[in-house]
Amino acid sequence: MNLLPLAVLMTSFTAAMVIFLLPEARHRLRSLINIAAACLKLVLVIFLIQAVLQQDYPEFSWEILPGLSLVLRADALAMLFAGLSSLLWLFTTLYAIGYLENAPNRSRFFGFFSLCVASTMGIALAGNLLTFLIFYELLTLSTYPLVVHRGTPESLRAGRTYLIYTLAGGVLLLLGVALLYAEVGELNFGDTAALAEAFHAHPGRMSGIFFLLLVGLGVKAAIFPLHAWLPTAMVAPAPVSALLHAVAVVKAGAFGIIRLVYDVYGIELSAQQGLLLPLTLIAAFTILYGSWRALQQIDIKKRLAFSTVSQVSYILLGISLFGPLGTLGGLVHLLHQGLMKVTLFFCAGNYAETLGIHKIHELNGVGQRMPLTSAAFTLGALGMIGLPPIAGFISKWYLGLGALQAGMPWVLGVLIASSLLNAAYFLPVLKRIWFSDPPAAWPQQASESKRLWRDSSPWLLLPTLVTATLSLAAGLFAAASWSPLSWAELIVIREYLP
Amino acid sequence: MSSLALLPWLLILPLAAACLTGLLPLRATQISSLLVILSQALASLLLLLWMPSDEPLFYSLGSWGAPLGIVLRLDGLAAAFLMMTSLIASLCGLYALSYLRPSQQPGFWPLFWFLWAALNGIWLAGDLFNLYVGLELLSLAAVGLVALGGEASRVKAALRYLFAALLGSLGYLLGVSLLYGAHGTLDLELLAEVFHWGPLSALALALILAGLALKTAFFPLHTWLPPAHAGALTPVSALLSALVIKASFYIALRLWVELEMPERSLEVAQLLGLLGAGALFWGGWMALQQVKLKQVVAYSTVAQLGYLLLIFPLLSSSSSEASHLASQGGWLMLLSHALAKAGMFLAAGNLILCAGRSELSALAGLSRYRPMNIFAFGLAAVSLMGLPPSGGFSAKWLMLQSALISGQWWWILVILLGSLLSAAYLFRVFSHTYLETQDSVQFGQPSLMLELCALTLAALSILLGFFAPWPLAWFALPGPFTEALG
Amino acid sequence: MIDLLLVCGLWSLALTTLLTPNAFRALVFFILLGLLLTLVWIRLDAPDIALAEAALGTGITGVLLLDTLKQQPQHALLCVHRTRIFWAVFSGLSLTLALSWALLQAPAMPIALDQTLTAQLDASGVSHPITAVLLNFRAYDTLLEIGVLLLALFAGQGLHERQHPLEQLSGAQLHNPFLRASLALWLPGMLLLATYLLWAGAHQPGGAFQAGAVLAAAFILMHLCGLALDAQVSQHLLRIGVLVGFVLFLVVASSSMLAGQTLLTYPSAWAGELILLIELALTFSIGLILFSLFTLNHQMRKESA
Amino acid sequence: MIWVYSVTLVLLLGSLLLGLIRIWRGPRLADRLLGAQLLGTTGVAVLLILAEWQLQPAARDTALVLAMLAMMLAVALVAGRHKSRSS
Amino acid sequence: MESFLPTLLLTSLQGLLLISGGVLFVVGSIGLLRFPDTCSRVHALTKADNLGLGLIVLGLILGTNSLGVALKLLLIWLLVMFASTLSGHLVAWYACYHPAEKPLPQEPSDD
Amino acid sequence: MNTYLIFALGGAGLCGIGLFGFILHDDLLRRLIAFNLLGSGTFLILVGLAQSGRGGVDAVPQALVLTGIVVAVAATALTLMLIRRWTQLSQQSHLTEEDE
Repeated sequence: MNLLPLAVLMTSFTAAMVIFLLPEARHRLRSLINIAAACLKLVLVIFLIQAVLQQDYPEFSWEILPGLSLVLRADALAMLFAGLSSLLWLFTTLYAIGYLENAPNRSRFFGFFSLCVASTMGIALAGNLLTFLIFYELLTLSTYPLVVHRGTPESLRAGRTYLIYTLAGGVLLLLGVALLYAEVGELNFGDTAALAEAFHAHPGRMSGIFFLLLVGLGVKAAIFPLHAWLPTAMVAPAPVSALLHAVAVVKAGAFGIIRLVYDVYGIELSAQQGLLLPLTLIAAFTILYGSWRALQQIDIKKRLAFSTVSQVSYILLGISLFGPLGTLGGLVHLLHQGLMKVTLFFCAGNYAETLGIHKIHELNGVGQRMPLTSAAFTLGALGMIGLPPIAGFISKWYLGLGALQAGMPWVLGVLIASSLLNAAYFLPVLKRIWFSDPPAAWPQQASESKRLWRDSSPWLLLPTLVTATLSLAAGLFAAASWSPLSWAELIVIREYLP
Repeated sequence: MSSLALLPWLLILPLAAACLTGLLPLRATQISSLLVILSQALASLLLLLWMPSDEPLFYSLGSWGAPLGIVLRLDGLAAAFLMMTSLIASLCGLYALSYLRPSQQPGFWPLFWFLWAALNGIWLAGDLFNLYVGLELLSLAAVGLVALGGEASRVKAALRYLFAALLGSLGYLLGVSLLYGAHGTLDLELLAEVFHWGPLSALALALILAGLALKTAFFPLHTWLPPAHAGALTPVSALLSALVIKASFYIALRLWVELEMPERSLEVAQLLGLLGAGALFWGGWMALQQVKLKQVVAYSTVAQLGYLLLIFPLLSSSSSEASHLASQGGWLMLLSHALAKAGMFLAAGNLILCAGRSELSALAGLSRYRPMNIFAFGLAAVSLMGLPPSGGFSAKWLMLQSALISGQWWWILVILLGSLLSAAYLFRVFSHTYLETQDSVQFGQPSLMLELCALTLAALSILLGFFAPWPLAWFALPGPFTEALG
Repeated sequence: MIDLLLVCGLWSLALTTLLTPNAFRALVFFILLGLLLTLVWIRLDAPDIALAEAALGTGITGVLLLDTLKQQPQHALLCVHRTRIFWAVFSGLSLTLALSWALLQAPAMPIALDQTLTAQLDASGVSHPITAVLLNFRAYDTLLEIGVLLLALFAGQGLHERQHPLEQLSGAQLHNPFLRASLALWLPGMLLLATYLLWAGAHQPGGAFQAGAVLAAAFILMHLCGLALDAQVSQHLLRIGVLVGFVLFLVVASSSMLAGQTLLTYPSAWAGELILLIELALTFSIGLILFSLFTLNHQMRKESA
Repeated sequence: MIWVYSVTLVLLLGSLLLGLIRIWRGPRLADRLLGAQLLGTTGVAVLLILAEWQLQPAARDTALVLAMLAMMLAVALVAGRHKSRSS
Repeated sequence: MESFLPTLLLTSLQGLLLISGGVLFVVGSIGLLRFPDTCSRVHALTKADNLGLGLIVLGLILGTNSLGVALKLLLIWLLVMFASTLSGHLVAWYACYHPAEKPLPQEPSDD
Repeated sequence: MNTYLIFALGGAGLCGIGLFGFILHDDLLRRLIAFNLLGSGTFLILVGLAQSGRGGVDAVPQALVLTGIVVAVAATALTLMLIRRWTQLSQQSHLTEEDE
């Protein structure tokens, strides 16, 4: 029993509780608590990473029903996601503090914000499917108030759509977990042997459960027919979108599918029984479909949302390719996509907050007005397209290699096509930003006083720049021992070479 | 001191408190109520801690023993329910202290204490006729509480409730008469020993079940419940929804299992399950249609009772593991619903106090001004929806497992759809609180005590999800029920 | 023969009560049904119940119902829908048939409780078995039952949002000189009867409830004829008197625990005396409770007037 | 002796029936009350005979109670009526 | 044999008393039914019934050999007489002092 | 067929009639009366059935019925108070249909 994983969870949970109780007016104290909790969490996560590097897996377990435990366990895969979330939480928090300055309901917002990250950490550290389910549902609950935060009828509608999808997904997941439990009994992530036995006894039933779980998780991962909530949820404030797309919700779905394939059913079993092929196909289709839809959007955030639909499926594509390289590509894209997408959303938020820009056609010439933000945006967009040496390139490279390794060269075609589509929907935007003439007046201009270097306020600008830099660094220094790639390699090595 | 010596005080003290509060002036009433609340909470806690783990306790009133005298029985189940009652009634009592107007309090307290005494009596009763008297005591106290203050709508609800409760009691009594005529005893232990199946026994059990179903407000006999529970004063609503309807269910399930009905009537059990499904869907649908907050919560009670009905078919399974899981899940469901519903009613009462009106549309913007209330309401809602981590989830999980093991997959669908429906009507409430309005409405502010009571109950229903092994261990302590379950 | 006649009488009276459009007529028939039931209980060898039925039925329930009826607004009996009639007839008939069918197949009782009762009767402190059951063997039921009575009173009081609703007990209803004069004779007679029933309870049919009901009838009579006590005095007396039986019962019941016995165990030497004491207090309280229930009802009408 | 009791009982029951008819007919409250009064007295008589027939001495106590309480109804009715007129 | 005759006499006297008591009851009831107005009905009822009850009580007293029972029977008769006097008076007082009293509002006039 | 059983059957009939009236009537007083009929029927069955099974007097059910009668009186009194209050407030002798 090790309390460290619990402590990671509790930092943000306690922060949430304290913030709920704080009076609305205590802005400074609230910001302080937020930042302190984020930093503390980051430190704790680093401790955990150290432990995992030394092949020590801290575990916390608490029996919540007879024979059924809540298990928090830090393994390599968990730390990949936990590291990403805790890092990005820090930046998102900073960004949100700036973004919501002078907005009402901050107590509620930041409380649920912290709760949301607490659930994400729980998802990351979950040591078995039940724990995963608990935090997965908690995530739904804590994001709903963020989605409807603005309280307009439109956002309430979006919240309803979000709930319908995620709760239905949650019910399917619950059903799957319950069925699995009835078949196999409790299993911690990684104990694939017991399941393999059960699989050979009832292959049909177990495959059914696999797809049930896949659909349940796929709702949050926004795979093709289940993605509709994601673009609607765009009405939420920008930090929330960043959280949904890069840090928490979508990633939780993708992460769950990784857990499902690797640690519940086991990649070899899944591959042998042909469970992966449907996943590959859906992922491939979703990649193309998302990109295609992104192309048609005129709202910046909507375009980014469909881009997310497409990009998250890269992760799924990677893990559905049997073989270490494909897995590596998928895993590392989990991180890279997070970094790049968070940058893009920050930038979209900056545009909206500083100049009131929401639509793509309003971006004309904004590069001259907000050069730093626009630079960050460019970096993120190019990364998404997969231009070396930005992070996105690394992921796509390994995905391609993985496809060849798995003997599915057609996947390469999908990758190329989607890259072209990516370019098609990002490059015109970049052209507008840098090469068009600025309009006479911006839709809505914020006051000059708070600007940093004629751009946005420092709270907004700094996180954007840092994440942009990080996504560049992740690509540039991919070979370094501390890079996301190395960590993903570590996981893959431990997975494929036990 | 053993738990046996402590036992009678759980009955004497509330009864004495009822007399005292009927006699004393207001100030003294409040203080004595507070003291007795504390002593009750303490007594039930000690009782639970001192429960022997090897055998149930029997307490012969008047030292006469079973067939002639009345015996109280304290097994794990009863102890757990005593504790639940103490917890919820204490908090509702504290709530009432600051919620009720001083002019309402003299009417409230004697009834409150009789209610509590009746509940304790029912959990402990080991005698069929004694249960009847207990049920009447409970019903009349509940009706009196509903009608408190004598406003037209409350009197109307109380009358409906009273007639339903009286009819239910008589159905029960008729069944008891037949059982006595067939077996010559009223003691439950003895009855279980000499019980023989026949037309008289069958009719008797049917009547008893029907009577208790009416008192519990099982679908389709639920029509009295929403006006009574929604119309009453807030602490009363909480007591009613959390505890009162549970008492008749408790009796029904105990009789069902201890007289070995699960093996005898598979069809009836399936029929009851079907009614449960009906309750879930109809109650949920009606809750979706309501425009008043407390009505939503009251219809949610109707719906949630459906889960309790599902226990009956789940118990009738050939696998003893499945029945065990079903009973554990069922009791846990009861417990978590009690906590969550009490918390939710109290939170709803606070919200209505803030908004000044009871319509859902009046809640717009409240989530900003009273986040703690909304939070309490939300916690309770999580448990009611059965989302993890909460007592409701744990209970639902056990029931799902039971259904899976016994191969009754159709109930799985019902359980899952029911939780989706409950999510639908509960989130509907939330979406109203998030709506931002342009005109700045003046909101009232309930006292901290009121908010804390609601929050505590709601939080407890969530914590139950983490500490479920404790109550489950109590439920599993040896006793007539667990023995009959096998 | 007589039995069958009585049963037929019961049924026809019951049906008439329910079906006659005239409410007052229905009420009188209902009261007569109580009279018939008294006879039936005698035929069933249950004189205690007959006594209670006679005292409660004519003395309390009848008067209460009558008093309420007078306040009811005039109305035509509602037109009842055909399906409702069908359901009513259907469920009534099926209940009767099911019950009769089951009753006719009643098996022999495996446990003979009455023999145990006879064997233990000497230890109970009274020689009348029903009193022994009510106040010793199953005294817990009786305790709770008094609780139910009290509860009805409290619930009634709770209908008014004020501190103590028993305030103005002004009687002065009926000024008939002959009535007043005869009451001077009649009331002591009723008190005597109540005492007799109470005393009789230890060894023959009678007891606290019957006595209490007669007492209550006496109080109600007094009240109706305007022979009320001073309002202040009566208010205090009432508040204490209503509770005294229950409290005394509770105290006696729990005092046995001081001696290490279980609740409601009487010391064997004093059992008879203690039971008598409890019965005395109960009679007084039951009388007052039933009376208060009546006056509460009465007040409610005054408010409306 | 049994047959004497039976005949008397039948006569009394017949009287009961006639009383019922009066109650049914009314037309005034007072008339119904009189019917009830008759039935009370008849009830007392029946109880007394039953006490003798069934060797049930307590039936006489019941008759006593009935005799004492029979006038309650009349008083209650008249009291209420009277008051409601005066106010 | 010697005690037979008195017993027979006693029994037949008792029977006579009881049955004539019963008959008086019937007569009283017929009076109640046939008499035209309330006050005369009071008259029929109180007289015939009390006499009938008296006869029955007398008959029963003859059959008993316990003084206590006999006294109780007498007491009951006296009480009934007193009570019916009182209620007869009340009814008459009520009926005659308020001749304008309409039937209860909800009564349909079915006479 | 002994006396006890006859009255038990009579009680069954009374129960049926009571239930019939309970369902049939909206009028509150009639319902109350129907409830009382149902109660009386139940008491008859309780004593009648027990005594016909034993073939003799059984004091226990008689005591139970006494308790039951007192409880029924309490319930009746409370119902009457509620009915009065309702009539006083609404001028109606039955519960109006759902209007909210």
